[in-house]
Amino acid sequence: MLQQFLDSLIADGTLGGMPRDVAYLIGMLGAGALVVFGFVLNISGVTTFVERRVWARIQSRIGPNRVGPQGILQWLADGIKLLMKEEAIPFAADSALFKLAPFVVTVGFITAFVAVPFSSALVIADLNLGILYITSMTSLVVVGIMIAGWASNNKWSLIGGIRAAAQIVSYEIPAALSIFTVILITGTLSMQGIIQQQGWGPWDWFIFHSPFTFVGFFITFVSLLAEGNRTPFDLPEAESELVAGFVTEYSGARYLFFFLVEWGNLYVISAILVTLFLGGWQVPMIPGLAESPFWLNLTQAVTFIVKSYAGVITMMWIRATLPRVRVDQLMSTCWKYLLPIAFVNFMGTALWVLIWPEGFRFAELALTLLGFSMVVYFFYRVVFHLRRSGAELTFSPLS
Amino acid sequence: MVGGFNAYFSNIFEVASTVFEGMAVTFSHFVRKPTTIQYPDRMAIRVQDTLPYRYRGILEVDLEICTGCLACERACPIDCIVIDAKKDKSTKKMMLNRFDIDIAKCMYCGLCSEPCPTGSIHHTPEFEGADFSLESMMRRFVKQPVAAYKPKKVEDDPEVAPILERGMRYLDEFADPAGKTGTDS
Amino acid sequence: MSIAGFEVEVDRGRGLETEEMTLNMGPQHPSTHGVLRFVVKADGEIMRRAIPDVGYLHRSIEKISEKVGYHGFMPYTDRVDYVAAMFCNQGWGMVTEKLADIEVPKRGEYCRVIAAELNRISSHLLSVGTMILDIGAITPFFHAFREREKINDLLEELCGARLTYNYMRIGGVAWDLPPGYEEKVLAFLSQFDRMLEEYDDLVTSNKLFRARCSGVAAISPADAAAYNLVGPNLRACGVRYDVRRDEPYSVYPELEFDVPVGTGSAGAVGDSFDRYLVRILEIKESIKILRQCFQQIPDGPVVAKVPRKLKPPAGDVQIRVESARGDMSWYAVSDGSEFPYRCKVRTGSFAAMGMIEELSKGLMLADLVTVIASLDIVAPEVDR
Amino acid sequence: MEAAEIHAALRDKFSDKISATDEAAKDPSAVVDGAAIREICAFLRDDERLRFDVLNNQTGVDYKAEGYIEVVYHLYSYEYRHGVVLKARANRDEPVLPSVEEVWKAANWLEREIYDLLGVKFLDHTDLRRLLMPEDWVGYPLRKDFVEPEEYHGISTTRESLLR
Repeated sequence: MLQQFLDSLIADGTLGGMPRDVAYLIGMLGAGALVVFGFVLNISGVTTFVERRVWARIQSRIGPNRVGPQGILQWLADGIKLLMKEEAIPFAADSALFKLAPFVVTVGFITAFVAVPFSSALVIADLNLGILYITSMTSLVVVGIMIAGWASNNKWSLIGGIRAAAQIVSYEIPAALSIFTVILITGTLSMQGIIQQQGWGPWDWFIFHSPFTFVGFFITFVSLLAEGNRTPFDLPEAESELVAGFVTEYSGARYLFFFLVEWGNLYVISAILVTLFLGGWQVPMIPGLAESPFWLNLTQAVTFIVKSYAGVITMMWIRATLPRVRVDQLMSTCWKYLLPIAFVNFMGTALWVLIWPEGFRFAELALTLLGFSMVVYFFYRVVFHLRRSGAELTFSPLS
Repeated sequence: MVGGFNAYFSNIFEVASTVFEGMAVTFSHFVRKPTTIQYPDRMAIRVQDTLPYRYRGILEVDLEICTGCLACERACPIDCIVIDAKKDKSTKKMMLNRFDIDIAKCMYCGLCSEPCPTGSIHHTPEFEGADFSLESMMRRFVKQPVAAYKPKKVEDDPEVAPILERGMRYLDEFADPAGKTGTDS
Repeated sequence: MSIAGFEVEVDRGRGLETEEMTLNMGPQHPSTHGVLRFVVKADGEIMRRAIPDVGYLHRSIEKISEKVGYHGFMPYTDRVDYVAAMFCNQGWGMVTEKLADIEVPKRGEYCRVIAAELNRISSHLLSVGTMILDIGAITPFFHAFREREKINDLLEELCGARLTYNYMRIGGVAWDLPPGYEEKVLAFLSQFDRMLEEYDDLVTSNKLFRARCSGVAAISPADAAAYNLVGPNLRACGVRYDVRRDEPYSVYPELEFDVPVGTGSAGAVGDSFDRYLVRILEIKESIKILRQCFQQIPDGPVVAKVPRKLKPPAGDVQIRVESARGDMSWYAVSDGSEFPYRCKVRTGSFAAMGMIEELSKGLMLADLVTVIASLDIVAPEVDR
Repeated sequence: MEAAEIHAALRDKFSDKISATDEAAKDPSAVVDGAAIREICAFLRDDERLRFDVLNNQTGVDYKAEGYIEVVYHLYSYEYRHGVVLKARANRDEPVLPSVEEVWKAANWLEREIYDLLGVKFLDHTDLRRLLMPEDWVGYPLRKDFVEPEEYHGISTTRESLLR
């Protein structure tokens, strides 16, 4: 698409006598900048705002509500404030590495967006190694965190960096194994290919494909939470233990980059889960929709983003609920629980695919029913808690 | 072996079920009302107007009914009150030359307002005391020397009467009925 | 090698050289609850020792007592333990009453108990809230503080301040209960009961939380006695001792309540989870006591007649108060003048703090914050 | 056990080490020989009738006029729920007492505090450092003749009062 556009610009002489390669380079850099500033940064920013409001509600607070309508511009104000802050570099820090670390982390995060699909057409590059590419690129984040922890020359940071490394190295394995269970079913690594084999209805999603993928979904979810350093696995920057872990010494724009990645990663994790297990951008084929590519893609993109943000909010909600695990519990969770179950899943799915290559309808419907009954029971419990707590008692006439 | 299996799966089940329950509790908070008070600007009434009567805010002195008995100065454990009361030889009246309270030092304990016979020194619900200099934290109540109040059987001065009434009510409601204990030695 | 006054051992083993890492935790660390410093000697994530360094909040309150007189010292006692100031008030009141032979009117005693038990609930809420915050969950902390705010509102109405109450006087309390106070407190308690159930669902039964606390720094009853661990920390070790029941003071003999002890429901007896659970159970006992108090409270004066210049006869006495952080021991010496000759308060946190160095051996780094929080250490109370 | 019985038991064992007992006071106490405090405490802890397993409080009082510093031990027994008060006196100029740290570990910090604020040196204490005051502080603040220094490391310890 971009290539055609640039070709047309060269053809009608708008770019003058610019060589074709230079025009391509400028065009690609421009498009990259547009994607980064117009989309990726905003995703991170909006996510921080949403997180703060979600937490606030769970904690009987209101949250940021002063900048812009309902505080919607709070993230922008915070970002600008951080950009204008002085950047202090500790005297004893390894200056070059210290400066490099935030960019390594950011690169690891932004490049993942290359393969994240938003609709059947809206994807930067539908790599045929898509899911592998994303998992390897997001692993670059840990390299940055390690560098940050080491270069700060602070023992708290160092412990944070080491914890991050140990954590991600361990959790890559169950995550990868669970991702492979889906790949066993689809036979393709391409993100678009995986989505295309699912349907719009929950019974066509891979989460309800077999009991093994059902369990696999939760294993992937937990492992990806751990890889994204989210509660209950936010040990690398456990603020009550390690002050702020690897970001202790950072300030200003570099600090901003770390936070950009932390919240942006939420979206990436969620997008991976939606792609693999929750039907991606699949929408019901309403007559007439298929004829108009614009409306089709828009509906698909909205579906995908809504699903992803539901996942993002779930992760925030988990963070607001659960305490942090200890570092030995982190390891035993991975090696003693997630990994064996992931192996069983892998073998089970292999058998399942061998027996029912086209899927087993009854199991899919039964699992869907199970999923829905879990949701219904959940809301029953929610109503129970609401009823029991009764009306909030306040002594101050102001609230 | 079997016990080990049981422990293994019951562990998983326990984690899953308690996390499920905890998430239900937190989810129920999405529909509850927040308890935040948006101090100071987004409020229907000032906080000061909602505080209970006994609230111990910044001290205030009604010089009109101050008898110059120095009970508050003696009661203050940090000596943040300084009173200069002298008997004027010519008029035979107790003159208040100085009544200073260092609000920066005051710890709002309320020990000064208890022995006051007229409720002249009392706490207000005002609590916003931040300022830029220590000098501005000094409350100098006597601008020019005034005669101390002399208790009468019936207060007839129309200007002083309402202030005294307020002071006595303050004493009644603030201090307990048995509060007038002890003798001033 | 010496760092900040502490000897650091550098262990050079065979082959790969390793050395113990010396970490400075504090004075400004998020989970030290006040200004407090630990010199942590760690081998990776495992702690060898954590040496507490206190004194950052030393305000010489004992020295001040020698300068301000008996009545004037009362507001200073608020600052000994500002989380549970009511008990310090009560301690100073009781020690002076014992020195000067003053009898507190019955209603005054009930007012004291009501205020103190409300304060105990608020202090325990702060303790469990910050403990779960240190462990990493944020929401339960806010929920605990939301309820604590309501108690602060109630206490504000009772005595005009939210933290440094200065409610009690020598010989009783400063003010009677305000009109309509009983209804307000009882309404709060019935709502608070339900909140506690919700808290149990959210925190106490949470497996991740239990796993974080179970078996962490379990203390044997013998150790607890040797280190003079008091209050909920002692009871969590299985020692059924409560000053309110075993050395009764005030009107506690007239009230019925249980003394909860640790049972090791999550692991070992006397571990961090037991200390947490004992606090939760104590909150429930306090609710019980409050309900009884409002049923039994008699009419009458709330304060005895005490001269403004109090001059107790010469002598020395000691009293104990069951504070939120346990047996608070007040020792006062009078020389017959209007100023106390010496006043000493031995607080619950002081003993717990002295034990941390022993407890910390071999724990994980993350467990240190659990231990500090579960022992309910309030730094100003250690330093006074 | 009542205070009189405990004092009698003490007298039986250490007749020459108990210089005075006071049963009439509000808190009955026994003044004991400072040099023997550790043996007395060990006896009180280990004796089957007494079992004082807790050192509830330990503090010092500076009696300047009398010329001694009195260290007061408040003992308590969880088993029998009784208490006793011991007082050991040390010369004010050179106060030295044996440490009871090996009897009750709680004494470690309590004795450090007494050393810090009153300057009583405890023999055989494992870690006798200042507890609350800075390590380079001069003088013992709770002594009656302590004069607060004008400044500490160039920081003035007083502030100009606007009131005077």
